[in-house]
Amino acid sequence: MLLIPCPHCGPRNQEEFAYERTLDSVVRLNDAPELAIATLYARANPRGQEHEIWSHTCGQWLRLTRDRISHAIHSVEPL
Amino acid sequence: MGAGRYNALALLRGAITGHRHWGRAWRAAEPRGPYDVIIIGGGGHGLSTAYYLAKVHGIRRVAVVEKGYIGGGNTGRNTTIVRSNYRQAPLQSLFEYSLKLWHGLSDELNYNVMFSPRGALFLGHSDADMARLAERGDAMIANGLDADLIGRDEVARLVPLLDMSPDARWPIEGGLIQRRGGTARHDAVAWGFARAADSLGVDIIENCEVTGFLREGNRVTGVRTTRGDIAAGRTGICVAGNSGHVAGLAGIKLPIESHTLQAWVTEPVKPMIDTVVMSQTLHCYFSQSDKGGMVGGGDPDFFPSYAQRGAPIRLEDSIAQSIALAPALSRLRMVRSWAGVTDMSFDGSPIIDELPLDGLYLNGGWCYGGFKATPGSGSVYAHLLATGQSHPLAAPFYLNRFADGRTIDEVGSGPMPQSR
Amino acid sequence: MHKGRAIVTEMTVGPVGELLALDLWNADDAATVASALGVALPGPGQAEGAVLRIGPRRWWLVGTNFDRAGLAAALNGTGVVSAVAGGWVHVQLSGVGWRDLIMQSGLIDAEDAGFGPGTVAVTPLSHARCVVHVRAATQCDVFVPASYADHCLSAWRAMGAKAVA
Amino acid sequence: MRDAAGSIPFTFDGKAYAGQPGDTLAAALIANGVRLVARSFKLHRPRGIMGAGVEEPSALVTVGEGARAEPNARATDVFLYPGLVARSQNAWPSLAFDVGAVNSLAAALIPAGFYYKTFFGPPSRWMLYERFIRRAAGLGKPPQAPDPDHYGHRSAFCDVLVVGAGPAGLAAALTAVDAGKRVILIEQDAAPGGSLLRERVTIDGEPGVVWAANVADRIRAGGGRVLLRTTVSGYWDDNFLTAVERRVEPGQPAEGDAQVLWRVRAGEVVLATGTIERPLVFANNDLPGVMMAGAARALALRHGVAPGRRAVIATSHDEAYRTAFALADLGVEIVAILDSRTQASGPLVEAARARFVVHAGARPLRAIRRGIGLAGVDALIDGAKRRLLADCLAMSGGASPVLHLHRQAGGALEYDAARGGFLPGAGRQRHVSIGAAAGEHDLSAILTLARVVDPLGPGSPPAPGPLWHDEAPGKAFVDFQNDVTTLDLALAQREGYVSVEHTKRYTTLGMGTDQGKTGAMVALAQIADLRGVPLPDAGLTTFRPPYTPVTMGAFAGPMKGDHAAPIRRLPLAAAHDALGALWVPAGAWMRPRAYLAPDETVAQASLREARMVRASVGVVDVSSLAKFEIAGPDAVDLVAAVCATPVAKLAIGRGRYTVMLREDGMVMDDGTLWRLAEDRWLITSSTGGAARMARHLTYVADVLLGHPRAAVVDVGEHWAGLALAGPQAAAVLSGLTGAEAPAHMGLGDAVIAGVPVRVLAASYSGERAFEVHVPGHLARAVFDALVGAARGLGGGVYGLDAMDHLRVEKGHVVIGAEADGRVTPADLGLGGVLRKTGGYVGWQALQRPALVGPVGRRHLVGLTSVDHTPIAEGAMLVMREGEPPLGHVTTAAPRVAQDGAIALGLLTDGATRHGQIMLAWSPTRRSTVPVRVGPPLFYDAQGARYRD
Repeated sequence: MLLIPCPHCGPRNQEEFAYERTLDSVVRLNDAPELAIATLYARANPRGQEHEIWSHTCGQWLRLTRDRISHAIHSVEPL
Repeated sequence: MGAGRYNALALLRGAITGHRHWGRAWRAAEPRGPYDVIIIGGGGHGLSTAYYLAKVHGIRRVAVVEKGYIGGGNTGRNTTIVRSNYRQAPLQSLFEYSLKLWHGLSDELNYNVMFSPRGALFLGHSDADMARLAERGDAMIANGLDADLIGRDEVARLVPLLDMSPDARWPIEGGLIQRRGGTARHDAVAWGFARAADSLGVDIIENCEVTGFLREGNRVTGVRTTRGDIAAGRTGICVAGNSGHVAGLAGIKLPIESHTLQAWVTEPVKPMIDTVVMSQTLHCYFSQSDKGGMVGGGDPDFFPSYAQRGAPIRLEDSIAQSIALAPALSRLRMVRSWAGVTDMSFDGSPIIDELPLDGLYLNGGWCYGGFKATPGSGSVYAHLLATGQSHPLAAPFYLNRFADGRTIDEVGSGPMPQSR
Repeated sequence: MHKGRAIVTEMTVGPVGELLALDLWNADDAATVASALGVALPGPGQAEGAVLRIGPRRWWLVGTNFDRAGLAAALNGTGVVSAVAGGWVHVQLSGVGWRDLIMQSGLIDAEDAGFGPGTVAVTPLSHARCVVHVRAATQCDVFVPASYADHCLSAWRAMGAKAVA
Repeated sequence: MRDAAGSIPFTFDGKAYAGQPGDTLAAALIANGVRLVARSFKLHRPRGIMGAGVEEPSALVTVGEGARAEPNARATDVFLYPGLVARSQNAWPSLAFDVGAVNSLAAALIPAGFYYKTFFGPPSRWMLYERFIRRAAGLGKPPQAPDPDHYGHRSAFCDVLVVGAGPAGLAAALTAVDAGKRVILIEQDAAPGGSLLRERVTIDGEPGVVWAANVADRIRAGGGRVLLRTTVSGYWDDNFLTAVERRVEPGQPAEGDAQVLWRVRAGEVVLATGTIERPLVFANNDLPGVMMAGAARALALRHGVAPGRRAVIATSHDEAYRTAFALADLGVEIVAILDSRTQASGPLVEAARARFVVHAGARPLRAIRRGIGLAGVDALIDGAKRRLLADCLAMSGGASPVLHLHRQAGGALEYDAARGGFLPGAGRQRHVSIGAAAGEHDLSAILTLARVVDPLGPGSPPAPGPLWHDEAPGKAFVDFQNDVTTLDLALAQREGYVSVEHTKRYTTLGMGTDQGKTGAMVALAQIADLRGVPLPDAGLTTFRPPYTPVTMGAFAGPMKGDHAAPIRRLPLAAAHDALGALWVPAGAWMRPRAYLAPDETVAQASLREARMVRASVGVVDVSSLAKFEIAGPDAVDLVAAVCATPVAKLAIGRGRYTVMLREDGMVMDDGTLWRLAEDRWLITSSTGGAARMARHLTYVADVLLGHPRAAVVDVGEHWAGLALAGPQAAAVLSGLTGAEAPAHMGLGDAVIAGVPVRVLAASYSGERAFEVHVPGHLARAVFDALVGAARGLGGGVYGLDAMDHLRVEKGHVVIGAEADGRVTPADLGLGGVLRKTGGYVGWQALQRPALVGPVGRRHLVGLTSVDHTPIAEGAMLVMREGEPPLGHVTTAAPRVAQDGAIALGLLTDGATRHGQIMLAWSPTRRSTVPVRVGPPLFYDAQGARYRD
C-alpha cells in the first residue's frame, strides 16, 4: 500500500493515484508512425528502477522514479 | 521412469515397505551442455515444453534452467482455473487445444494433476451481460468448443450459495458455463511434467539463474548462468512474469510489462461450492479447492511491479464482490493471501515467436491467464523450438503483430496493461 | 441500519448553490491574480473564506458572492472560471464525530493536529472523490459528487451519522 | 485457585458446562474435564488442546449457532460468554467415535502426496474419487446463510505503532507516549501483559498483570490508543498495516460492528510480538494431554486450571521448569522433568531439583494412549527406556520469535545457532523488533527502567529440542493440524521435493489454518537433518498476510449489500421514479430503461416509446453522458489533439460529431464537439468512457502539450442532459422558451421554467432533436416542463432501450457494442471524417499495414431480418450453421418505423458484402435468422428528418 508524495497534496495513499506509463513510452503527437509504434510497444520493464508517469486524484500529473522490486520511490516531480 | 510407475498397487507396496521404494521424481541435474535446446524457466510452461520436445519431437538433449525451484513462479501462485471460453478465435483455438490436453494429462504423465472438469461459470448480471455471454458462447460453439447459456434456475441449482434475489447489488440473470472447464492441482502440473520430462532424459537444473546470453554475432548460442555458461542450439525464454527482464538481458524490449495479481484462500471447510464461479462485471472469481479452502481473486494491482506482493485494497475489493455474489463467504476466514507477477502483454494475448536474435525464442505475455494454457503452450512452443516454424495455433501470436496492427485484444481495452 | 458506537455526527444535506471553478494557467500567478480579482487564492490544501484550493491550478469559489462575468474579465487571460455547482452536493457534518466518520469512509488523516479549520483535501470517501473542507473543530463541509450522494449518505448513515433536515 | 463452579454457562457438543470470567473456551473445557476437542484434518486422530493462544494447531471448533456459526475457531482464542455454543467438527457420527479415524489405520496407504500417484483414468473417474476426498477434507461445516454481522473499516495514523502489549511493547509504547508521539498499541489478547499473564513476577512492586493494566492506562491517559482483542494481520508497503479488532467473540451477536478492520499508516513500527513455543518431536506427540509447556502454565496461572493430575514436563531449556512449579502449586503431581540437555544448571534448574525429580539427558520417545487420551510416556532416561504414567505431558522444544510481520515487511533474518532459529535482522521498512521477538528472554533486560522480581529467578535462553530419528514406533508430528509427520518429510526428501517450498507443498506442511506457527521450525530442523545441511541452508518459506485468519467480512467491511460498490444516481432519479421508470444498470449508473404501462413488457414499452418519438416527441434523460469544457486560449490545440475530426474551423455556436482514438488507433470514444465561445469548447462523450476520457484529456494537456493555457473542466455532473426528439421537438422547445429552436448542430442559451439552460441541436434518434443542458440541481423544473409539453403533443418520456432502438435504425454506434475497442474509425465507416493531416492521438497507429490494407477488417454493417424474425444480439454471422463465423451481431433491435427486425453487426470485409444473405446464428439460444447485409442505415437515408 504505497504512500506516494503528491507534489501538490503531500503524501497520500496509493488508491488516490493511477499509473499511466513509463516516461520513455510517451508518444508525441508529431512522432513519425514507426517511432510512435516503437515507443508505444517497447518497454524495458526492468527489475529495478524505472521512470514512470502517474496521476493524482487532485489533478496533478507526476513523474516518479520508482523501484519495481522494493517499491521505494526515489524521486517525484510534478509534470 | 526412474521413480517407478505410479499406481495404486505401488502405493500398496509402499504401505508394506514404508514407502522406501520411491525414487526421486526428477533428478537433480547438473549442467552438461551443449544442449540442442535450453529452456529458461522451470515453470509449468517451460517443463511442458521440455516434455513435448522430448516426447513428440524426439529432442532429448534438452535442459530446463530454473533460477529457484521448479513451479515456484506463477505456476505455484495461480488460482488453478482451467478453461478455454474466450471470445476471440485464435485464443479459443489455442486454449481449447490446451484444454483437450488437460483432459488426458494425468494419464499422459502418469502423475495425477487432479484435473477436475467441474465447470467454469461466467455470471451475467443484466440483459446486456447475458447478450455478451451469449455472444461468447455462440463464438465458442461456432469454433467447436462447448458452451451452455443457462438461466437463473440452473445457476441457482449449480451454485446454491449465490444470492439470487432480484434486488441484489448485482442481480444474477444467468450464466455461461463451460462444463469441460474446471480446476487442476497447480504444483502437480509442474512436478508431473518435470518427472515425465526427466524420464525422457531432460535435465532439470534448479537454482540456476540466467544472467546473460552467449552470442556469436546475431546468433544466441547459449546462456550465462550462476552455474556457468551453457551452450545450446536454440534457447527458449519461458519465464512469464519476468519476460521483460530476461529479454532485456539480450537487449530486447518487449510489449510486456510486469504487474501484480493477488489471490486469497480461506480456511478449509466441507464442500460448499462445486463450480468455478467468475463474474467479469464484478471482476472476481472463486472456487473451492479439494482441501476445502475457497480460493479467489480479482483485479490486478494496476501498476508495474516484480515484488510479488500487493495492496490490501485490492483484496478488499475482490472479497467484497465475492461476498456480494455469495453472502455466506463473509463468515469464512481468509488464511492466506499471495501475489504473482503477471506478464502483461500489450494486447492481453501471449507472444510465442522467435525474437530478433537468431536462435532466441520467447513464450510469454500470458497476462493472468497462463496456467490453463500449460500443456498447450508447451506443445506449440516445443514445435517452434524443434522446427523453427510456428505451430499453426501459435502463428497469430507472433511478435510483430503489434507493429503490423494485428493485435488480438480479447477485451478491447487497448495497449495499456493497467486498463486490462 | 443503525449500529452501536454511533458516530456523533449530524449531516445537513443540500445543493451547493453556486460553485465556480477557477483555473489559472500558472499557479505562480496566484498572488497577482488574487489582488486583481479581489479574492484570496489560498495555497495547497487550504481554504480562505469561501475560496478552496482543490488542485495544482484550480480553486473553488463557493457561494453566491462571486460574479462570474466580472471574475472572467478581471482574470485578463491568466485563467478561466467555469460553473460546476450542479455536479456537487454539499454535506455539512457537525458534531464531535466527523473525523471518525471520515476515517471510517476514507484513508486520510483527519485526526492529525494539522487537519484543522481551513484545511481542504480532495480524497475518496466511500469510493467517491470528495472535497473535504474543515470549518471548525466540530464542523466539516464535504462536497460529494452529486451522483454518489445517495450512496455516500446511505453509507454514512450505516456508520451511525444522522441525517437532519 | 478457581472456584469449582463456574458462572458462565456454555455448551460443547450439546452438553452444558460452566466456566469463569476471563476463561478461554479451552481453559473452560479443560476445567470441566473435556480433553478430546477435535479430530485432525487428514487422519482424524483425536486431538486436545495444545496451545494457549492464536498459535493453537489442533483445538479447532465451530462456535456459534445458525447464521452466526463460525467454523475453525481456535478454542484457545475464544473468550467465554454466557450462552456460547461450541461444537466439534470434522468428526462423524461423534467426536469420540469418528468413522473417519479409519484413515488412521490406512495411514500407510496415504502418505504425503499419495493422491498424485493414483486415481488415474479419465477426469470423470478422478472426479468420482475427488467427491469423497472433498467430503473427507475441509474442517468445519461451511456457513450457508448470509452473514448477519456487520463489519467496519477504520483508518488510523500514528508516529509509532507498537504491536504486542507484553512487557516490551508496553514499555515501548509508554516511552513513545511520554516523548509526545502519536501512539497506537495493539494487542491480540483481551488483556495487556503478554507473557506476564502466565508468569508470576512482580514489577515495581505490583503483580505483573496489574503493572501491565496500569501501563496501558497511562498510555491511554497520555493520548495513546490501545486496541485490545486486535490482531495485526498484515504489514504492507510503506508502513501500512492492517489489524482486525474483534468487538465480540465468535458467534456472539454484536450491537454494532462485530469486527473492525483497522488500516494503520505508521511512522515507525515496533514489533513486540513475543515468541511461540515449539513442540518436541516424538511418537504420538499429538495425543490429547500432550500440550505446550507454556500453555499448561497459562492454564494454571492465568485461569487457575490444572491441565491434568499427573504431569511430566519434557523440555530442552529452562523455561518449561516454570511450568512444573505452576502446576505443582495447583496440586498437580509432577512425575518428572525430562530435560534433553545433559548439562543443565542455573537457579531455576536448581530450584526445581530441590522440589521435583529432574532427569538430565532425558526425553520422551512415545506417548502412550489409553482411549482417546494420554496415559503415560515412554521416555529415554539415563540411556534406558522407562515408562512414566501421566495424564499430562507439558513439552517445550524451544521458542521461535514471532517474525511474521517483520518478514511481511521485508525484514532480513539472522540465524542463531544456540536457539536453533531465526532472529529479526535489519528491517526494510521503518520497523524494529524488541523484547522476546528480538531474542531477549530476560525480563529484567527488557524492562531496564523497572524493578523486576522473579521469585523463580532467571532462566537460560530457549534452546531447540532434539531431532527425531524414529526411535520409537508411532507417528511423530511436525504439523499437527495437517497431520504431517517426520516420515512424510523423509518421503518428500526421498522423492526429490527437496526445496523447502516443495516439501511444504508436497506434504502440506504449514498450510493449515495455523500456517505452521508451532511446527515450522522443528520441521525445518528435521528437513535440514535429512538433507545433511545446516538449518539456515534448508531455506524458509515466505510469510504472507494474514498473520492469523481474518474473517472475510472484515475485509469487505462496509462494502456490503448496495454498498458493495457505489451506485450512481441521476439528478432526476426521483422524477423518473415518479414516472414509474424501470431501472437498468449502466456501469455504476442506474438509468431508466423504460416506463412500463400496466401489463406491458419491457420490449413492448420500448417499442411504444420509440414509435412515440418517431411520431411526435419524446424526452430521454442523457445526464450520465460525459461532458467536458475545454477553456482557454490554447483550448483548440488540446481539442485538436484529442479529437480526430476537423476542429479549428468549427464556428462559434456550432457543433459536430467527433471521434477520439486510443494510441493504437482504435476508437476510444465518440460524441459531439461544440464551440461555445472563441476559446471555450464542450465535448460530450459516452457514459461508460467518462473516467477514461477525463484522464485522457488531462494527460494530453499536462503531459503531451506541457500545460497549455487551457483548463479541462469536467462538467459531466454539473449539466443534467435532457434529450428532446421527434417531429414535434422544435415545437415543444419553442413553446417553452418562447424563442426559435437552434438549427441542427447549432446551440443557444434559453430559459425554461425560469431556469437558464443551454440547448444543443443534435440528433441521435434521427429525428429533429435537442439536448437541453441544465445544472443538475435545477433540472427538475425543466424536466417537468419538457415532459408536460411533450405529453401535450402526444409525446412523453422514453428510456434507454427505446433510445437504442432509434439509434440502431440510424446506424449510430455505441462505445462497447459496435466500437468494441478493436475497431478503427474506418471499420465503422468513419474513415472520411478524420483529419487527413494527423496530429491527433492515434493517427500514427492507423498507418500500420494491417489497418490500411483493404482486406480482412471487420466493418460495421446493417442487418435486416429477411423474415422479420427478431435477430439474437451477439449471434454469429455465418454463411451456413457450423461454419466459422465471419462476424457477429453487435446490437439487435425491432424496426421502429415499420414492422420487422434489424441489427447492426461487425462483419469481415462487410463493406463488400452488402446485399448478401447470411445467417445470424446463435447456437446458445437455438436461433438462426436469415439476414440481408446492407449499409448501417435503415431510416431516412437522406437525413431529411433531423434537419430544421
